[in-house]
Amino acid sequence: MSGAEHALRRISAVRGVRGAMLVSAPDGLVVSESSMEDVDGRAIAALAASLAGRLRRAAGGAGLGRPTVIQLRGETGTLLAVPAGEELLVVAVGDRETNLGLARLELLEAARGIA
Amino acid sequence: MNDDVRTLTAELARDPGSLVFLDLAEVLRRRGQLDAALTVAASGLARYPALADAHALHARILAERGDGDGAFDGWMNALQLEPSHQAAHRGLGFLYYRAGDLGRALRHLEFAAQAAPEDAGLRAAIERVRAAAVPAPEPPAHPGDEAVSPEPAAPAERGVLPTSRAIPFAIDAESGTSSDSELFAGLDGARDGLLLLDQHGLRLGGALRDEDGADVSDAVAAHLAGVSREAARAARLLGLGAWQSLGIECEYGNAHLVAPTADTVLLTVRDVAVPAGRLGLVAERAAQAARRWLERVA
Amino acid sequence: MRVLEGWVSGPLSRFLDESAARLVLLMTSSGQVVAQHGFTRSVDVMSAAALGAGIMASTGELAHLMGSPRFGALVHQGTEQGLLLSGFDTPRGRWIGLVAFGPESSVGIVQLFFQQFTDEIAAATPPEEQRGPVLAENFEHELNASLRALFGR
Amino acid sequence: MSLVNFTAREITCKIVYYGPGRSGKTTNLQYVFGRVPETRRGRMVSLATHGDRTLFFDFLPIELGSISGFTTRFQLYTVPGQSYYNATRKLVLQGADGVVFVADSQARRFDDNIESLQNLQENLLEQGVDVRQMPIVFQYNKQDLPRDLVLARADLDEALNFRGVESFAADALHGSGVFETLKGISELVLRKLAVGGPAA
Repeated sequence: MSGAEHALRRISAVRGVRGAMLVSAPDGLVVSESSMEDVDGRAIAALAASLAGRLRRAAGGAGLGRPTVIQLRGETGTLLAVPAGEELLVVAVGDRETNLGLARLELLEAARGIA
Repeated sequence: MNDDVRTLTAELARDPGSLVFLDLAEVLRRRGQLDAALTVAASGLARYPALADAHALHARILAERGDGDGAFDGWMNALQLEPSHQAAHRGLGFLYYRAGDLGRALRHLEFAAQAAPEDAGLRAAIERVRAAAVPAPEPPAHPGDEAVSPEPAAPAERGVLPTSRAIPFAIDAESGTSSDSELFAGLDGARDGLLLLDQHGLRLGGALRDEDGADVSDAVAAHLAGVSREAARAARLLGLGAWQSLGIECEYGNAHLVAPTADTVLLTVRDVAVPAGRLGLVAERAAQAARRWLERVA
Repeated sequence: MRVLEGWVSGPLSRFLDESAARLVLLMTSSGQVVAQHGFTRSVDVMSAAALGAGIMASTGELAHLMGSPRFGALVHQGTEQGLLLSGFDTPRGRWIGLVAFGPESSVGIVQLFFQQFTDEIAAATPPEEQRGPVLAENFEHELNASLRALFGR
Repeated sequence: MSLVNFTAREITCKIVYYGPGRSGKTTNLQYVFGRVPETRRGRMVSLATHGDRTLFFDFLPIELGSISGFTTRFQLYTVPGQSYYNATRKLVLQGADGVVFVADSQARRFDDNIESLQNLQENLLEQGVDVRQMPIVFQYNKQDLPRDLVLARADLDEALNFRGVESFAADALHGSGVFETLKGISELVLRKLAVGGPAA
C-alpha cells in the first residue's frame, strides 16, 4: 500500500469520517480515494478543489498567506480540505458525529507526508 | 499611428489581408464615424476571427454605438483568446460599472491595471469605482452628473449612465448613520477584522487590513463574492445540508465565514494565535450584531 | 447563447452558471449545431462543430479498432484554457458537447455539471415532431438569385 | 441530416464532395472559398497532409441567404479520396444531405472513378441510406485537359451516371462548372426539404 493510501485509511478510521481522498487541486480530479460512502467521489474532488481555489485567492488578497486547513460545516456534516504542496489537496467528508479535531490533525499529518 | 484615413484606406485596398484595418477602424472611431469604423472592424474580424485585438476594437465601437450586449460579447471573446487583454478588461470593467456590478467592475479594472500600471486614467477609474463601493456621504443630486467614464471605454460621453450603482449604500445615506461605527460597535476587530458583504461581494460595513495596515476590504470582497454560493452548492451536492460556516486557517491568520442572513456574508479574521473554536464564537457574536444592524437599516 | 430548440436553454443556462464554462457547443454526431454559447460568428461555430464531431467520430473508430468500449470523454488541458469533448445519448440520437473553460473553472467542475446537464437534456427531450414541407414550392428562383449574388454573377 | 429551426427560420444542410483521390474535390471548395464574399463564408478548414492531400476532410460553411424566409446555410465537406482512408470517408459521410461526385475525366483514371462510386454506395448502404434516396449530382472535372487524354461527358455519363441525374463538365481549377455543380446539388437538397423531409 502506498504512503498516500495508508494516510487516507488513517483519516477514514476517525470516528464519523465517511471517506477521504487525494485530489488534484488545479483540475479537481480524484487522485486516490479511500472508502467513500454514499457520496460521489468525483463531486467531492471537483467541489472541494473549486472552493479551495477560490479561498486561496481570497486569503492571498487579504494578506493571510496560503490556506492550511479549510473546514466547510453544514447542518449534517463537514468537508475538510488541507493543501499538500501546490498541486494536491487532502479531502475528507464526515457526518455530524465526526471528531473534527482528530480528523484535522490526521489530514495535516497526511498532507505533510505527501507534499 | 498613421491617422490619415485616405492613406490607410489605400493601404487596406492594396492588401486586404493586412492588419491595417485595426488602425483604420480606430481612426474612424476616434473621428466619430462609427458606422464606417464598424464596417472596417467587422470585415477585419471576419478575416482574423482569432485576433483578440480585432474583437476588442469591434466591441469598443459597438459600445460607442450603444450596443452594450454586443460589446460585452466582443470583449469576452477577446478575453477568451487572450485572457489578459487590457482593453477588454477595461471595457468589461466599464460595462459592469454601468450595470451596477461594482465588484466585477473593480476586478476587471484591476486586471487591466496590472497590464498597464502607469495608466493614470485607469487608476483614477479604479479609485472612482472603489469610492462608489463605500458609503457615500450623500446621494448625487442628479445621477447624470456622475457619468464616470473609465477612459477609454467612452459610452458615458454619449449619455449612457450608471443605472443601479451602489444600492446598499443608499440605505446608509437614508438612515443617516455611519455603518462602520455602529455595525460592530463594541466588538473586538470592528475596524480591522470584521467585514460584512452582500451577495454580490459589495461591502456593507466593517473593514479588513493587511499586516501593513492597508485596507484590503474591497479586494477580499471581490474574491469572496461567490464563496457563499459555492459553499452552499458544495454542502448541498455533498449531502451536508445547509452550510453553516466556513473556516479557513492560513499561514498568517485565520478566517471564518458565516451567513448572518440569506443574502449577506460575514468574514471574521484574526491572528493565527486565536484558536479556531474561539474564532467561531467571535464570528457568531458578530453575526448577531450584523443581523440586528441589517434589521435596523432595512 | 443560441439554441435551435427552446427546451435546451434551461439546462444549458444552468450548466453555464454552475460550470463557469467559456464556450459551449452542442451538436449532433454528424456535426450539426444544436446550441452554442460564447462564439461570435455562426460560421466559426460550424467549423468548431465539424472538427469536434470529426474528433469524436475518429476516436470512436479508434476505440472500435482496438476492441475497447466507446471513450466517454476527451479532455485537453492547455495552459490558459481546457477543452472537454464528450458524447452522450439523447432520445434524438447521440449528441456531442464541446466545452472550453478557463482557470476560473476546472475539468472536475465541468465534468461534474456536464453529467447533470446531459441527464437534464435526456429527460427534457420532447418527442420529435413530424415535419411537413419546409420551403415554398417555388424556392428555386430565390436559390438562383442567392447563388448568383454569392458568386458575383 | 439537415437541421431546420422554425423559430429562428434557419436551415443548415451538409453536402459532401466525394470521388477518387486527386479528382479535384478540395479544388472545388477552394474556388468557392475564393469567390464567396467573406461575410458569407467561414474559414476553410483543411485537415491535409504535407503534400496537401486531404487527410480527414476539408470543410467550408457558406451562407446562401434567405430562401422561402429561411436563412439557409450549407456545410461543404470533402472526403479523402485515397482508398485507404475509407474509415474517415465513412465518418464524413454521416448525416450528409447531398453528395457531389467529383469524377476525374482522364481516361486513365476511369477505373478509379468506378471504384470510388461503388465505395460511395457501400458506405451509404452501411449507414442505412439507399443511394437512390440521396440527392446526388456528378461533376466531370479536368475537362480542360487535351481531348485525347479525357473522356467526353457522354461517355462518363454512360459509365457512372446510371440514375441519369444531373451532371456537369468542369475545370475546377479555373472555376468552370463549380458554380453550376453547387447550384445543381443545392436545388436537389432543398427540393427534398420543400416536399417535406424527415424531421431534424
